Amino acid sequence: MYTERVMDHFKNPRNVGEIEDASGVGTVGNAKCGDIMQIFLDIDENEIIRDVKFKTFGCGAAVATSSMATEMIKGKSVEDALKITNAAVVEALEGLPPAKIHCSVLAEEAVKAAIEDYMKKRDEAK
Amino acid sequence: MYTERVMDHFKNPRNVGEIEDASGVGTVGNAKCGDIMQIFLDIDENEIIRDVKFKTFGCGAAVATSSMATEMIKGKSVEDALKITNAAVVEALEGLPPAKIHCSVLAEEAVKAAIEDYMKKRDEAK
Amino acid sequence: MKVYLDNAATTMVRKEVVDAMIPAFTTYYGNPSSLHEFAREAEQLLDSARKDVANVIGAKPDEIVFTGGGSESDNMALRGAVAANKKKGKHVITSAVEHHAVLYTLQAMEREGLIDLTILPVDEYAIVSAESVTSALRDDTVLVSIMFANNEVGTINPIAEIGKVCRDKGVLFHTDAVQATGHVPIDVVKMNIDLMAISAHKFHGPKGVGVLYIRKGVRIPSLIIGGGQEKKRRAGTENVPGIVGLATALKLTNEHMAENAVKVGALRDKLLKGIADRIPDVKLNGHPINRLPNNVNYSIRYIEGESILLMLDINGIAASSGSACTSGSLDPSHVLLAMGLPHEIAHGSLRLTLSEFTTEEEINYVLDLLPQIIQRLRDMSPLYPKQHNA
Amino acid sequence: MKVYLDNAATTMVRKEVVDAMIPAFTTYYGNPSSLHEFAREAEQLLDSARKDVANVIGAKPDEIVFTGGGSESDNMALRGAVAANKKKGKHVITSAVEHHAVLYTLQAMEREGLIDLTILPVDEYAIVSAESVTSALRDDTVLVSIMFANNEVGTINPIAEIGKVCRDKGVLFHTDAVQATGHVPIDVVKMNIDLMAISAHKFHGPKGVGVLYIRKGVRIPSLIIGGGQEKKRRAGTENVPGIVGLATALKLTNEHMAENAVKVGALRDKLLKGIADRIPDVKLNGHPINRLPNNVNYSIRYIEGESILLMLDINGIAASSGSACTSGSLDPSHVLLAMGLPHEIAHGSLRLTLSEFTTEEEINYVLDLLPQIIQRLRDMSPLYPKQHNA
Ligand SMILES: Cc1ncc(COP(=O)(O)O)c(C=O)c1O
Ligand SMILES: Cc1ncc(COP(=O)(O)O)c(C=O)c1O
Repeated sequence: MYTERVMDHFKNPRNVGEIEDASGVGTVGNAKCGDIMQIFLDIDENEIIRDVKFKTFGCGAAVATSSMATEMIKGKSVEDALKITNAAVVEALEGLPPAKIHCSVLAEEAVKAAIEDYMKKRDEAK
Repeated sequence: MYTERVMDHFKNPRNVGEIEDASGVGTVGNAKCGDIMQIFLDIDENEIIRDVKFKTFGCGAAVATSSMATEMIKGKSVEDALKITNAAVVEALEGLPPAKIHCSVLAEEAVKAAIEDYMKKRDEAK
Repeated sequence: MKVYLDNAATTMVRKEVVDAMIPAFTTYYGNPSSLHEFAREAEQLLDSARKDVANVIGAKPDEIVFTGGGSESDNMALRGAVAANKKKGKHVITSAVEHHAVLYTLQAMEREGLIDLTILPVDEYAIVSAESVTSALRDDTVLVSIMFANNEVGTINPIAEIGKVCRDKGVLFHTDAVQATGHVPIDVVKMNIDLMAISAHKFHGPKGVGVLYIRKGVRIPSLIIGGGQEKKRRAGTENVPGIVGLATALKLTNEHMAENAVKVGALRDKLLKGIADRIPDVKLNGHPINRLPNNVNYSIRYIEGESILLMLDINGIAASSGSACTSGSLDPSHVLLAMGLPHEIAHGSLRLTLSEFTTEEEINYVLDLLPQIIQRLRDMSPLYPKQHNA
Repeated sequence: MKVYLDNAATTMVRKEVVDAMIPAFTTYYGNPSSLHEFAREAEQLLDSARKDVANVIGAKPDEIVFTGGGSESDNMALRGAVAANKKKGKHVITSAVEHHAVLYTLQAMEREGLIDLTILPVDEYAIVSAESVTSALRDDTVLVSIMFANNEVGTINPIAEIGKVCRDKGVLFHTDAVQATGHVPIDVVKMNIDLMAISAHKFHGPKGVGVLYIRKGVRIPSLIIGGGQEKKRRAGTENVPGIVGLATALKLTNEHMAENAVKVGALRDKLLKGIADRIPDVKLNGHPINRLPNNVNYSIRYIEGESILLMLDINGIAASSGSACTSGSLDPSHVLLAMGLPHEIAHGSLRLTLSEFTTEEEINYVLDLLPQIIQRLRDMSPLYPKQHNA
């Protein structure tokens, strides 16, 4: 049911882990629904995402979309990262089963939540 | 579905045919229902059934019950022949499928109709 | 000699079909709904079977629902279409010569108060005309169910015309194509068919597996509820080997349809003509031309069907009289009666149905034997006129 | 290495069963309703299969109706029992942990206005107590449907007690014995069962064929209407090869039931204990003793079921999480929720179901691999507590 791309990201997820003292952390989903995604960002002074890590509780698609999303934003500017869409994640994975599209939405939301967290911290620090 | 006995009487029916100037003829059933039995009796002056023949339009059980019924009454007195029951015919055939019991009833009725015909003629002749 | 001429009742499963099924029993045995390699293998078998079936009838794979046989497909189509259209009305049109899977189901639904039923008469050949459907249509008609080809007399209905009449009126059209599939060309799109029943064992596939074609956009509730199989249209673990067998058999039958129609048709015609030539007082039942290529059905006067079957059986020949499901019952065929045959003639029908495995030798054997058998039974019959008897 | 531990979803068809079916495909292929030697041969196969099945469950051959699978049997029992008792009432009792073939069917019937439904809760082991049935019974109760053994957690219900309660009250009792048949002893008479569903593919028989046991004297209308097969209880040409396969498989499973329970039970216990020993934060689901001998079901905290299955699959191990039919769905198992598990724990369940073909080597392989897999996924999980993580 999953594409090879999805299985590759599930088997060898990129950027698993946490970042201590992250510039921004986003957590979306809840255990009741069976998916929780957490994204950690390390953002430099030029607003470039220097590093990104994730942790995910969820199905194969949840892991793969998290992994793919982190790859897509690593090295990007915050501005560009904000433009990430769930459709782009699905496309990069060469498709997802219909019942699993919500995972890609979650990945998009996790990225945005982490960036928002970063912005909030940044603005508070000002 | 039929016993060997039934199949034997179907394959080699005893007493098929007609008797010209029969002492009594009985016809029962109708084509609409799919069975017609005709029994011809040759009865001597001592009221013994000297010969009996039958013709049947119908299923395997109809043929077999007619054949068996003629065998059972051949050589018997009219009085004894009147005692024939459908159950006795079924027993002699070692059983019939439930849906075919009505054929044995028809055979009993055909014998009785032929004997009645004989009696009527006999009484008229008196 | 053993001669099997009861192919309208059921067929031998062909070797290629058995060979195709065995791996699904013993190797690719996973439950397609599970999540592992065994399941994926089974799912791939399902997917490819679905495509094959869709191809043969001009449908899309999504429109194919696998079921437990022709009767289930008919029941599901009828109950489903009526339930789905409750708001629109409850008038249903069918014909007097349908298989009992359609006729008895609709009559039961009528008794349950679910529908108003119009049963169309047929002509002397068992044909249901598009005109008779048109004139029976009402504003509250929700479903028309007319069989593609008749199982007893082999008559083929003008399905494309009936389909058009229904589509124009916006009424769902179901056709029981159990006897037609694999034997005559079917295109569900061109013929405007909404629902169609298929059964594998009528074309050298396995028993107990069928198809309900459901046109995209037509939504009907399930007959069997439970797991989400068949896109929630038919619950129950998919009969993967059976489905593989169905698809394999249908593909093979379809590939050779034209050549078989010629080959089987020629033998059938030999049998048709041979009987007419050799046996007096017989009457061909069903349409002489619009007829399944493998069907022979004669009424043989003065004698009764079961006796003929028994005599044939004693000589190794398997045949039918009326439909298989009602043999053992005392009623003469409802199909022959609807065609206007008197009861006593309807009682004496003989159906011989060929397959691509039937040989000329077999037909010759039947043509040699049948006249003697008929004569023997006629000599025993009180209905047989004396002048013949002499 | 390939390890199949999804035997509750479906099983491999055993060689003896395939061998028994093949002649019915290719040699004894007649339609049992026809009237000739091919038909009689097929009918004899049916008769003897019917006797074999009846013997195993303590029934009479007449009480065995062959169907197109477990789901059909359940649907037929439920719809039939309710329709037959319309005059008496429309209250039906079932449990929260039934298979969807029962639960969804009854819920659909409730929506259709056909029944009032009471869904009994279960205890932490998924057991339905006879007392809870007793207190739910009403004067207008017409049917109780409680499964024999649960497909997810393997818990076996006190069926004989529930049967007695129902019989004493004169209420029909249906049990879905799809998971139990062939694995635990069943006696429909002693257990006061009126209706019982069986499915062949759960005991190394073929998919797409099942049984509905209908106790003599219990009359229910058909779900599939048409020909007079199965003494007019289930229309459709009988799936003779499938029925032969079902009976052969059931006979074999039954003959070796005791020895397999010991053999499979020992491997199962090794797996149960091995997981508990090697993996922290796991919870056994289902009853520790009243449990199918082949079922292992653990909740594995902090991680989600599908991920576990995918990792196992990558390593050649076929397993399940929740029931097969709902994998792909987003809801956690309704069974685990009914047993009181919180959602996030219900999401992380792993079902491993053995068969008599499972080997100790395979169990060792799973026990070696599983801890690593779980640890890997836990390391990825935001729910996994830090102290473990270090
Ligand atoms: C308890 C239970 N009931 C019913 C069924 C349905 O059986 P089938 O898939 O043969 O229709 C299953 C299995 O799928 C089951 O485990
Ligand atoms: C025209 C027709 N419809 C329906 C059926 C029922 O199919 P099945 O026996 O596969 O249920 C048959 C054959 O039995 C048939 O000939």
